[in-house]
Amino acid sequence: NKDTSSDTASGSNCGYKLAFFGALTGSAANLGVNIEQGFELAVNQYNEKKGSTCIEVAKFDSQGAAEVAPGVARQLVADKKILGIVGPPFSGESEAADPIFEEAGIPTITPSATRVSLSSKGWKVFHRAVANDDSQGPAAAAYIKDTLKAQKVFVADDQSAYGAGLAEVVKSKLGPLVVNTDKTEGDGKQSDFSALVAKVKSSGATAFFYGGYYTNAGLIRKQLTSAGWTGTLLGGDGMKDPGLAKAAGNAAATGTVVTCPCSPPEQAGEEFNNAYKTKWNVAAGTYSDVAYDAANIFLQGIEAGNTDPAKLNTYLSTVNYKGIANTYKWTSTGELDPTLIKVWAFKFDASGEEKADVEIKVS
Amino acid sequence: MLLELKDVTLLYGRIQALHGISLTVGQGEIVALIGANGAGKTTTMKAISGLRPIAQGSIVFDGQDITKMRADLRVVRGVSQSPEGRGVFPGMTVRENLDMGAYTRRNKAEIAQDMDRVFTLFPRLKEREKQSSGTLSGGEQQMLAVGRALMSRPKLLLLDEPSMGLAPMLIQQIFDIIVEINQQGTTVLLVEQNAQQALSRAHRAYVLETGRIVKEGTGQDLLTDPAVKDAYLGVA
Amino acid sequence: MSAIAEKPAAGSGKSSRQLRGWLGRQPAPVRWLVIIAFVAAAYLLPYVGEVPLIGPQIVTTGVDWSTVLFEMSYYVLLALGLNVVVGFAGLLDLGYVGFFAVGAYVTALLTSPDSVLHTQYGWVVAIPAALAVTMLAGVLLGWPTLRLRGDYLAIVTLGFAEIIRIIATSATWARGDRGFSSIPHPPGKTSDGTPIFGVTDAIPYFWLGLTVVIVIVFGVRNLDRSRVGRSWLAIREDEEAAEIMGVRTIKFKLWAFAIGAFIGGLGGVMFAGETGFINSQTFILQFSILVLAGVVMGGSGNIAGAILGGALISYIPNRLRGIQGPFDTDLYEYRFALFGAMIILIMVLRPQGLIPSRRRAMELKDREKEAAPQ
Amino acid sequence: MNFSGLIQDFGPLTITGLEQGAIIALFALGYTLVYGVLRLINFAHSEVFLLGTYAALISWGWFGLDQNSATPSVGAVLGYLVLGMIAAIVISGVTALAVEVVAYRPLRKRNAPPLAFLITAIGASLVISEVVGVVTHRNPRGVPPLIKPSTVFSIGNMQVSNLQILIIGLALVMMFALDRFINGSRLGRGIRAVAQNPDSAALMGVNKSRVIALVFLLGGLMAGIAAVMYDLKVGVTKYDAGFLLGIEAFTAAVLGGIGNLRGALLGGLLLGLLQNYAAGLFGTQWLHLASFVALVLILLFRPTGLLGESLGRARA
Amino acid sequence: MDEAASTGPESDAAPAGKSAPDSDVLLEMDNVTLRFGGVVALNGISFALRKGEIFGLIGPNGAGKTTCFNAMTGVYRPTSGQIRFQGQSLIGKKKHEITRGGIARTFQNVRLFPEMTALENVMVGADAHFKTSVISALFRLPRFWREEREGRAKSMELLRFVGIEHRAGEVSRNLSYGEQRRLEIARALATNPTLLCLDEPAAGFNPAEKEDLLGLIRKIRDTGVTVLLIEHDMRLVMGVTDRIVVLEFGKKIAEGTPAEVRDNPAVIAAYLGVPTDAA
Ligand SMILES: Nc1ncnc2c1ncn2[C@@H]1O[C@H](COP(=O)(O)OP(=O)(O)OP(=O)(O)O)[C@@H](O)[C@H]1O
Ligand SMILES: Nc1ncnc2c1ncn2[C@@H]1O[C@H](COP(=O)(O)OP(=O)(O)OP(=O)(O)O)[C@@H](O)[C@H]1O
Ligand SMILES: CC(C)C[C@H](N)C(=O)O
Ligand SMILES: [Mg+2]
Ligand SMILES: [Mg+2]
Repeated sequence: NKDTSSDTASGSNCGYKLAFFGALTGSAANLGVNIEQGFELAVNQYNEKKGSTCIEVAKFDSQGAAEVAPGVARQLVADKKILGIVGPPFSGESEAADPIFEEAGIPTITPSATRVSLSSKGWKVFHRAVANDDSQGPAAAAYIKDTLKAQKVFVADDQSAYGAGLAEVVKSKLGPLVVNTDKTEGDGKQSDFSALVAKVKSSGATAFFYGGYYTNAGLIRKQLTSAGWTGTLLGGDGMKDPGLAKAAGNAAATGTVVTCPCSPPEQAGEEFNNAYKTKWNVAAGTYSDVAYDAANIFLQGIEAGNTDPAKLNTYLSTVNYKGIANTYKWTSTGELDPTLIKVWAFKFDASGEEKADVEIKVS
Repeated sequence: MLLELKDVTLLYGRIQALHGISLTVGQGEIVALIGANGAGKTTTMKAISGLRPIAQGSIVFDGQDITKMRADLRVVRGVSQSPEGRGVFPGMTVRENLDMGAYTRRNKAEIAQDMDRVFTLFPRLKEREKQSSGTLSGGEQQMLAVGRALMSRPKLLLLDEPSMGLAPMLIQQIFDIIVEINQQGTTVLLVEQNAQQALSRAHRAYVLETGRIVKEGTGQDLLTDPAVKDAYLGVA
Repeated sequence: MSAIAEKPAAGSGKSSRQLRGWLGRQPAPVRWLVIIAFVAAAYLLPYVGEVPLIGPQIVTTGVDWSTVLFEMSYYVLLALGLNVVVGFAGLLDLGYVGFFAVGAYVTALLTSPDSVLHTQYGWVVAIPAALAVTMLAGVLLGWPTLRLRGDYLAIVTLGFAEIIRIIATSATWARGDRGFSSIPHPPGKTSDGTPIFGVTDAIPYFWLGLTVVIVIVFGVRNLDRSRVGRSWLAIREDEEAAEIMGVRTIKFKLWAFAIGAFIGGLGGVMFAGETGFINSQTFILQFSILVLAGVVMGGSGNIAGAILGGALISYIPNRLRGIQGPFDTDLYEYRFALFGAMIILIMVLRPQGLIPSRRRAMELKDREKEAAPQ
Repeated sequence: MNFSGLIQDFGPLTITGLEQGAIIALFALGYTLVYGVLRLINFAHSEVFLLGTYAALISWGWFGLDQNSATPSVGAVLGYLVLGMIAAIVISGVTALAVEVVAYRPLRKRNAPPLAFLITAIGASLVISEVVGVVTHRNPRGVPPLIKPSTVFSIGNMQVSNLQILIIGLALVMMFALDRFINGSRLGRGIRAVAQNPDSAALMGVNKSRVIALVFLLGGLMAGIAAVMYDLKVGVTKYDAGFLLGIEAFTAAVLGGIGNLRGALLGGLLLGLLQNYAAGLFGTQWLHLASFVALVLILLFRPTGLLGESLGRARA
Repeated sequence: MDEAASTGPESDAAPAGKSAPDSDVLLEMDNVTLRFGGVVALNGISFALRKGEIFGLIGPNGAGKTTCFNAMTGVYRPTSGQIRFQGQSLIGKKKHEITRGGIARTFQNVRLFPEMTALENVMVGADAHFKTSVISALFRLPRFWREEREGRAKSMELLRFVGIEHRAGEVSRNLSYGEQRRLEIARALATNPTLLCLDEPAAGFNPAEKEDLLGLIRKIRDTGVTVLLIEHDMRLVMGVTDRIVVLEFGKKIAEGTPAEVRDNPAVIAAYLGVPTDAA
């Protein structure tokens, strides 16, 4: 409740908070947790440098659910010390929560919500630190055509805003290569995919693109394998999580390809990866590096004296920041500058981890 | 004494239905229990068969205290009841219902023999052997309930208004049957509205009023007791 | 739990019964005064945090208190509606969330720019249409199921709700997970020109919700204490006997469905107007079951019970949010586990619910003593 | 609608439908048994099943098997299967009994109204699945690839695998055995008697508590077997696996006529087939819609399910 | 008692019941047959009730008496034949329509609304001819108040009439069996019936109570209600009815005044047995 302009703790521009808003629990929580940990690591490092808890971390668990998000978002905006938000990670919850952040004027940087339409709502606080699905879809299609050289492709999705959108783009790019399509229920609503499996098998496809998240994808991969289907499963960033191999079993998961508008973790550098590992006891995950960058952008802005949300938001529009994952520069709608977009393909190996495969050039 | 109730009280929620009932039934007797609607006759039966727990008092059967015993165990000891409202198993056939009566017995030959006996007593049931009992008429169900109680070869047979809903001809029959069973060695405790018939067949009888025993005596005594006559036998 | 202590539906069952007894004995003016005082207190709930000592205990920590209050208001509404169907008419409905969804979806279809209809009406304009459609949905559900008895009805209602959910997820016009955004809020501006119903402040929504709840309570109570309520009760006890006594069972069952649907739909309309965004994820089956649990826990067949039950099922999980649990977790993670345990406990201790209807309380006391030794 | 797709995939969809239906049917028995006797929708039955799926996994885990293991030799597989079955049956049975003792018995003692049972059932279900959810962080757990799938025979493009034969066969055997038990044995008759008139049953010397416990136990055993089959078929289990399949199993039970054992089998198989055909015809996302639409339609014309209700009439 | 009304011109049982084209026929069973699978519960039954009489329906167990009631009140639909009430066919009508049309009944196994008070039970019956529905109840329109008041007054009066007004506030499941049977009668009367059907109302009553019941049935008839009575107690049947039909195995075997029926050898053989001591 205290006023924003009070310089309390040690040093100047201290005594503020940065928030993470996103899923810490729920069915795709891994993705949210990766992001939160990258974010928190950045703030911690900043505080260590300052020698005090200068900027506090505030975490808000939306469960990745659109109906939960508004209440949590209001709780967030009630805290006047919060200057910026990393999140929301998912597209659906963004729809529900971003209007509240917009009205409160708190800048957001989402490290992962890739739905195209998010940038067209006229939200001034919206910033996306990765490419949207318009780049990821064509990249996946290009991979199927050029690298995999598949002739028969089966496409399905989980009907989520993210998965369906992605699958749509892939389908249209692949055109006649698509032999059949299907849709499944979302994560946590279906576990027996035998009908889908039967269709994939009898379609004769050698590649199967699934627009959806890692939990379903792991189950599907496993059931495909045990029904004797030996083609390649592909998907987008929602499937880029070791959780896929955990569900499927490493053997079945091996060879599964996922695209991501992000860079291989190695590119983020030893320093980050080691620091992350030390702090959280796990390897950095999908978008951990982007979240780390997002936090650092905010921190740099605060350091520069932008100590209220409005100023910080203006600051973001001028930023040209080179981070560990990418360089960041935003257009007026909050999209990443088109020249900075990159998409990589990753492949699950026999140890159940996704390893960078190739960078996909989308023309 | 085969059965002895001492100071039995029983509550239905806030309603006290029995206020300290004491009664005895000797080996080989027919004892009748009569009383107006709501006097507590059925309740007394339920207390004896164990369908309702009693609040106070004790029940001793065949030398054993059964006050706290579960209903199904009392059956094993030899107490069998034909309940008011018949309580047939509606989804089972007539034969299956009779089989249930012999649930605690193992000797197949004896069971078959008893089944035949029931069918001789109630030829109607034989006709309906395979009909599911829920679709029997009221009177047919009554026959089934009595027949089923006989199937357990009880030491003590509790009959709650066995004549209810029966046609006049059958009423005669059922009382004859009761006497016959009794002569074959089964002790009977009989609740009846048809006091005339009941008292004339019973060795002894109790009169119940609002949960209390107000009179007892031999069947004949009560039959001629003017007060009883007045209250329960109607105009002579 | 103590948050509810301020509401009319107050406190533990025992004291509530004493309270009711005491209230019953007061002259009408006193009774009204007490009721008005309670209502006034309810309107002040958003500020309960200011009350020293107990206030901060009540207010939720991890989520905005006013939003929680608003959520409670529509849960209460749902509980009231379901209570008509289940508590009054004895029709076990496991898919009540379906009506909530229909109300919200019709609102969205009529108002959201994402809708295929492109009508983009205002929120208020959408209300009558939404309610008409939900009532129709209630009758449509009721009609074919009239012949079904108890538990068959339960599974069919569950099926209907699933059908609605699947359509919402998979039919293109329903937009599935993409949902409908920019659903307009209720209209109205303050003197300085800012909208009353904004996005950051949920208090006006709560007041609106509370007002609707009060109106519905009066309506439902009027129905309960009338020929309609008697007919429902008779149907619940012995449907065939009721019909033979001249009760038009079909008509009254349909009314029960329609009224239940109406109230559920109203909840949906309010929900859509507040969040401004709905998608297919909201209307899951567990939601129906939760509301049913609320009704029964509160005391099925009793309005005060439904209010308490509805409030509890939304308050408790929210209250757990932001509380430190074991192993560095948020207690919110355990909310359903705790909740389940609580349900068992409440039902075992008070099988007739927290505030049983007087009738049920009596019944239970009688039945309890009758139970034979097991 | 995609008729040609359905026709093309008819064979494969039929066999997966039967396979799925067999599991649903076994699962449904628990609902039917308990409902038949207590008129209670035992919501917690889904968690009885859930714990069964985990029990088998954990027992295999003792031998170092996890989702990344290689398929063991044939002899070992048999051993593991039996072990998994025993583990699942024991845990499911014990869970079913525990639910009855903790959640229902106290209510029965107090003669509580039927809705109260339904709600505690829901409570019990929530507690179990959520505790599993918290413990497993809601992550799925993979099943070791015990059975290497191979096609035993095929009819047209319908390839029938060894696993499918195992699942369907086992389900039929279990159903048959249970049916014999309920309709042919003295204890079975006791169960039916309690179902129809508990007071009268007591007057016949039937121990009601024991019968009720038995019924829960039997349902638990069947769920345990269903759980192992589910593990093998789906390859993974998760804290909400019971809930998802439970709704279907319950639907199947009602479809066939709840309380009717053969109805459960019929309902389960029918549901499995319908769902798979619907997936072929309309798409997998409409799969569940098919089961509920079928349910509504069937109940409209047969208000007590296909074979009519009640354990009592299971014979007729 | 007005015996006069009962002695009609015909009392012969032999020809089919078409013999009553009188204008005062209230209910007519015309060649009604009802089968349950193989069981023929009613086999071409014909008889007619006249306004204002007390009509007995007797016969051995399983003869089809209750089934007759069920056919009249719409619980079962006859396999063939006609049932006319005040000239109108009842076949296919809804149960509540039949009740509103003027036929009320009690049940052989008491079927009250167990958790409702005695008064409420009767009010449900009284509601049958009221019109208050959701709208008027919701807004408490004048009709609501008027009907509520009327219904309550009338129901109390009926409770008094059957002699259990002191139990008005008691939940009906707590009433004793006899009280419950009375309450059933009051509830049926509340529907304003022209015809009241009683299914073994005296079952489980002792002779003294039966005597009371006899008076009650007469009192009901005296208010202008026609009564159809199923009963196995011959003293009651013979004492109160004007005419009697006897069924056996779903067929009518006799019809006539009590005296005629009592002496009919077929009835004695099938039903009465040796003349009862009660007679
Ligand atoms: N389930 C019950 N709940 C509450 N009260 C009951 C219940 N059953 C019986 N009573 C009451 O207990 C008293 C005794 O009832 P009971 O059934 O034993 O009488 P009865 O002598 O068998 O009468 P009847 O001749 O009518 O069968 C009555 O006042 C009755 O109202
Ligand atoms: N739903 C049914 N299905 C098959 N048979 C039935 C059904 N209902 C009745 N019955 C048979 O029809 C016959 C007539 O039954 P009903 O109940 O009318 O007899 P009742 O004359 O009232 O006898 P009671 O004096 O014993 O009450 C009986 O034999 C009975 O078994
Ligand atoms: C974390 C990501 C997989 C989220 C996804 N790109 C979305 O927009 O929902
Ligand atoms: Mg009695
Ligand atoms: Mg009868």
